[in-house]
Amino acid sequence: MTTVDSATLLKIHDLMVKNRLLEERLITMFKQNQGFFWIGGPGEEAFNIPLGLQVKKGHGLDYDYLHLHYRSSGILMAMGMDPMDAIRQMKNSALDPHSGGRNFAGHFSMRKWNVAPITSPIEVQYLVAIGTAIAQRDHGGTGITIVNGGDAGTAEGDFASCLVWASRPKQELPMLIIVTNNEWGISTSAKTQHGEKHIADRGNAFGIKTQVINGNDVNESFAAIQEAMHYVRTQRKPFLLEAKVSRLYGHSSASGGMFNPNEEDPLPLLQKKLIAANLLSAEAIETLRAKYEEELRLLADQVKTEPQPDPHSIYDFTYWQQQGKYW
Amino acid sequence: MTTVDSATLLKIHDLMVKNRLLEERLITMFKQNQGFFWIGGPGEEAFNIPLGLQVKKGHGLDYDYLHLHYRSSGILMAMGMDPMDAIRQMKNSALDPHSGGRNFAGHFSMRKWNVAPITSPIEVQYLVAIGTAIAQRDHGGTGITIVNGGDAGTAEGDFASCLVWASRPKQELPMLIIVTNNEWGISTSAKTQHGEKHIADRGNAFGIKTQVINGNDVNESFAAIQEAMHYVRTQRKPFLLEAKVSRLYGHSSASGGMFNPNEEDPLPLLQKKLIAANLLSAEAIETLRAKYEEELRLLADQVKTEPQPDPHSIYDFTYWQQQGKYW
Amino acid sequence: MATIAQAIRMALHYGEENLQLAHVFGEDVGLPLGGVFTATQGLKTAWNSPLDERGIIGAAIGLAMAGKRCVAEIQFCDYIFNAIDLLKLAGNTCWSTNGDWNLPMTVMTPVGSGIRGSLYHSHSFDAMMTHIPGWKIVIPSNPKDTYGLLISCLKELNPTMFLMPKAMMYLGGDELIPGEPASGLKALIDKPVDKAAAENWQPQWPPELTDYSVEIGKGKIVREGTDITVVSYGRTLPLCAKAADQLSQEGIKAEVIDLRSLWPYDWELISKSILKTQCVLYVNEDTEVTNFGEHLIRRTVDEFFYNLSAPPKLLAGAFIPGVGLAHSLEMASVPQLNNIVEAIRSVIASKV
Amino acid sequence: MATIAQAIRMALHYGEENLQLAHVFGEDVGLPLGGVFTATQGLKTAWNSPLDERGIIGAAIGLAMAGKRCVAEIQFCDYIFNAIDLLKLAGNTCWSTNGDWNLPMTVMTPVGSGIRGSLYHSHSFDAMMTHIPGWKIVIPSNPKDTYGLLISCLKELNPTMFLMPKAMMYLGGDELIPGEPASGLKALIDKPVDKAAAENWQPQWPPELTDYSVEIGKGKIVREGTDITVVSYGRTLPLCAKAADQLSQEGIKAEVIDLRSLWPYDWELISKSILKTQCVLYVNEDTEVTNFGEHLIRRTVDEFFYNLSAPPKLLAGAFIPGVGLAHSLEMASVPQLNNIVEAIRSVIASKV
Ligand SMILES: Cc1ncc(C[n+]2csc(CCOP(=O)(O)OP(=O)(O)O)c2C)c(N)n1
Ligand SMILES: Cc1ncc(C[n+]2csc(CCOP(=O)(O)OP(=O)(O)O)c2C)c(N)n1
Ligand SMILES: [Mg+2]
Ligand SMILES: [Mg+2]
Repeated sequence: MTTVDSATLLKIHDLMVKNRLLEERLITMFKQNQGFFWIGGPGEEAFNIPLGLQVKKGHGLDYDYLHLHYRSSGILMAMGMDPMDAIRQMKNSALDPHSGGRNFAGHFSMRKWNVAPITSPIEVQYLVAIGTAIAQRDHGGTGITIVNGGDAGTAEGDFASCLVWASRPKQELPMLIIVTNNEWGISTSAKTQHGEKHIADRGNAFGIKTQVINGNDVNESFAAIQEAMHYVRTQRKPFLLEAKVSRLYGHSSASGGMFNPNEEDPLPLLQKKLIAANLLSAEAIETLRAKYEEELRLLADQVKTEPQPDPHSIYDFTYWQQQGKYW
Repeated sequence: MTTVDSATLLKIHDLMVKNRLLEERLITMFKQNQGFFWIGGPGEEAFNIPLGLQVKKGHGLDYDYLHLHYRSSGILMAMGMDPMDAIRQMKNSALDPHSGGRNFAGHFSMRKWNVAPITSPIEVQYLVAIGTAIAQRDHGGTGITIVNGGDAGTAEGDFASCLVWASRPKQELPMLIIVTNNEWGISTSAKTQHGEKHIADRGNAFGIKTQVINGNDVNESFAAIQEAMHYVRTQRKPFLLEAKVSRLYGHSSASGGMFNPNEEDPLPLLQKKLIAANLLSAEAIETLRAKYEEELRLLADQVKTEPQPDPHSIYDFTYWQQQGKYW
Repeated sequence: MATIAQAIRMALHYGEENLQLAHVFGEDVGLPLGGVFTATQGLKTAWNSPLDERGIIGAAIGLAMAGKRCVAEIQFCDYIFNAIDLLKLAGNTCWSTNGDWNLPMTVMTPVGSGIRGSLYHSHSFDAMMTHIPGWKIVIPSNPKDTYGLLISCLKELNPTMFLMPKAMMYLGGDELIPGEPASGLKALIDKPVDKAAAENWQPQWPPELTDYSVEIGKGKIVREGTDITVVSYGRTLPLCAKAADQLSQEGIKAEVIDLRSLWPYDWELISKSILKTQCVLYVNEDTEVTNFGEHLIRRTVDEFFYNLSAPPKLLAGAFIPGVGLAHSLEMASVPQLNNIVEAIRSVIASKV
Repeated sequence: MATIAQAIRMALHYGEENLQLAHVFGEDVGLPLGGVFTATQGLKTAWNSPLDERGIIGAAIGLAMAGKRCVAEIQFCDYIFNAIDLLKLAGNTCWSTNGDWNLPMTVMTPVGSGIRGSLYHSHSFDAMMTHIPGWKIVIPSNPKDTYGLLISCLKELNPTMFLMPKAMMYLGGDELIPGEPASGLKALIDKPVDKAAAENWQPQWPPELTDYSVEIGKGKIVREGTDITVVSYGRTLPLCAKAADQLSQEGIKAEVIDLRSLWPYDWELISKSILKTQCVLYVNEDTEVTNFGEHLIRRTVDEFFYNLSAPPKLLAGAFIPGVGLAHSLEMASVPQLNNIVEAIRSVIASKV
């Protein structure tokens, strides 16, 4: 297993802190009635940040396409998404570039970076991903399709469809298929629903390479993603990667948005290692945290002053570039 | 492996001949414009007859529930279905007890024997089967749920859903899950679509017992079904059985309903063995064939005289026991 | 006074004890949550299914075939659209077998806007569902009807669709449900929020619950009037009643009908009212193209064209792909009180 | 004269050569069959997908995202109902991203009765589809329009639904498609039935095909008349034309409009005609409750209530769970020529 160099580790840590504070800011906004609903990915940073850093970012077939779950802010943050825009979506500001105040928090869309719109319906992204992967199979190069989603969602037939389409003989798709397994679907424990030992085992029958990793470990995540991506980029075949992750603030604001001390938190885990390795001090961590907290608070204040969507805009973009009532 | 005793072998042979001739009669009826569409199971008799003979036939939870594919006439024939009724459905006679002239040939429904209506949409039976299996899990006893379908149809997510629901920890379902693999979906070769070595391998990840058999071999089929059924009846857990079968007359009348000499025919295979074992003579086989041919021809003639459905009946049974226009 | 969520729970409890209800299931329907709206809390037959709507509907059909009465929940109707084929299958099973099989089963699912649910927690399902033959479809707008309609669904021998207006789940009604204690219901049947108290909690079901039923297919006049007929259901129904109250102060007497059953529906009640008022406004919040209200308008002009003194009207949701999250967007996308008041005024103004 | 199946093939071939059409796919769409109606025979980009409608629609959305223009086929619309959520998703993608993404993709699927298709090869899809915002929906009734509408779909930047009336697939039209050879088309582009000849067969596409398009949203008057407006599409359209011809012998002058596009639809054309004839009959074969024709009736009474001299009518399929297989059942379940003639007569008789 490759080990991650110190500079990268520090960068990952920096982004993890920033991402965590963004999610906490969004939760605070919910609690302050600055948004109607929160859902997001605190607890998945040790996997999502290393993933985002390794995405081949850009527009078009030479770059990676992303079909993401609603807990994926860390991936986009690592790719360089402006946290202000996540806050805008939380506040349903008219300036929210992801949805113009139309969609829930965490439902990002960034066509410029091949980020397909994140949808509320569970698992459909595994079907849509087939299409970009077919295009990339035909196109060649090193761009791949990346799709992720939760453990409970794999019960939908769509997950199986993805495995079927990805592994057709001589038509294999260059697709990194990810399951972020937090062992919950809202209030339902995975233990009561999954006969599989590992969800990733479902790839075996299809001859799809698989791996199960501890997604709370930055080193393990980074290395596994690197290897899996290398395989998909060069072999142009699918890889099914299951990452065990935490769900630190419960399912969503609907379940309270409270910190859950029973879940393992990947952030202090990493921080202990960084301190032990003398890469960072407790004070430096506190300073970093304070810096981002302040930055994000200011952004949230600024967003408060932004306009809400114009009620007359409800018809806009039912069709491409269409504005106003169209019938 | 258990070997099948001579009496049973002869019984199976008798039913295989009868079933084959029924299907050939239905095809003839199509060609004579005595029906609009034919679809059925010639080529699957060496598997379907042994299956039908081992069904625990009856009504209610103590008996087996059947959720079948449209090639399953052999199963029902072995259970004792009147071939006349299959002919009635082919002719869309008003007296067709399966659908009253409403549904295609091969789309049987026999509530008295727990035979769920056979549907045209592929693979939904694997979902409906979950429900009867849950009821039987709760009920206990030895009744089980049997579901079958084709190879191509396993690409629908519904097949995966069946595996997921059947294998929930401590909630396993007493379900015999069958795939009859004829290596075709209409005109599409399985080779171009299946990354799996065996479809049955998909059960492994779920801890479901599996087996792949030559469904053209009566002995192998009978024994495998017996063992699988015994496991499901007594262990109250799912079993996934894949049977390689033939599609002797193409997909349906839409593809011409012509005999395909490239497919292995299980009937002469068995007959050769029976003759070699001195259990049957070529003449006796010919006599049997002629007898059933004549019987079925007469039935078909009789059905010709039956009334067609009354056009005023179109609203009947939209609801239970409702007759006539209801709104 | 019980809320709609509590009324559902009590009806299901009554069903478990008296109507052979054997399975209440769906995503998060069982312990610990008891449903995202607590509508299945404390029920002894409630269990959590895999996250798989197609499996849920399929299982419900199979349970019905096995003679096991069930209520299957789709967590939000927004997530039922991958199973329309299965709803059609349930609806055609009796017919396609020429009466061999019937499917006594109930699907329940929350519908409509009103909770800032954005695209996927605001959908309506009345238009698509009424286009599917073979079902009976109900939608209550108060707790007492909720109880009575759900009891009727549990007694019904055909597939029933029970739509729950999600914006009103926690609203109480004006009338006690037969057998409901006059006070203290919450303490008896709501799971405590306190974790420790919730641990071994058991509901104390009111012992006097009855099989009080609201007949499927029967609407109800909730405001009597002579100037205009207003037909609605679900979330928009109380808004129509409010609009009628408001307009009565201007001397406009609107008759408001709560349809309650969408299929079959109470055409007799509507007919009588239209013949009296000579004009009609249909109100619902589904998107307005190929909308169930348009069916009702078609039937209205089919039968009462020459009795109308104004064109029959539909007020429904804007024909756009979703309800936007922002307050401003939701308000502009689906009928609100002021839109209803305006629509009534405008129909009356157009009367000749 | 080309059939509808041939017109589809030629339009798709033109698209492959000139409009960046990169994938034509679905169940049995590629070799050896070229589609259950031969509509994709000989196309260089046609391929067979897994038997998975949800995968097919999902893949089409993804291909559109990747900038690859595709036509995805659902073998029969009867099998599209497990993917309604995905059609809704395609229809809301541009809107939900506030204009970030558009999805230039086409889904094509055969619809309607007329081939003794029983329950699952007789479905219509106009009612449900027109209830889904964000799509453009077309349905031709002759080969020339087929070609022109399909070319328009291939040029369109939004999701398009191309409905093919299956009963008419092999019927020829009255007009040549621009670029179509005056004769001998079959020999050029139909795969030979003979097995040996079919083996290495290559189509010889007419070289002069053009981008002849029929604008989406534009209907066509196929019979001019002053007594009644009859609006239809798909299988029932030629029956309406025939009914008009038949009735003209009785002196009844029916104006028949082929809607061609269901969304957006040509309201201007309908309006003008209704203002002229003062009455209207809408004809389609989908089941009649929450039917698209009811939308058109709603709009008619909304705008022309006082211009009508008879109630606007809908003639559609009976509200039953399927079309039964027997001839007697199919005839009684969906509109036939005699029903249309009767309906026209009855509207005219009711004119005041
Ligand atoms: C198709 C669909 N069904 C139901 C829901 C409601 N729902 C939202 S999140 C969720 C649980 C998802 O669990 P999992 O897939 O494990 O993802 P996680 O939230 O744990 O990351 C459910 C049932 C939905 N969004 N989409
Ligand atoms: C949901 C659905 N999609 C498409 C079809 C059309 N269709 C009928 S049979 C068939 C092929 C089925 O192949 P397989 O599952 O292998 O069964 P086989 O006919 O070979 O026994 C197809 C695509 C259908 N009936 N249902
Ligand atoms: Mg999870
Ligand atoms: Mg097959």
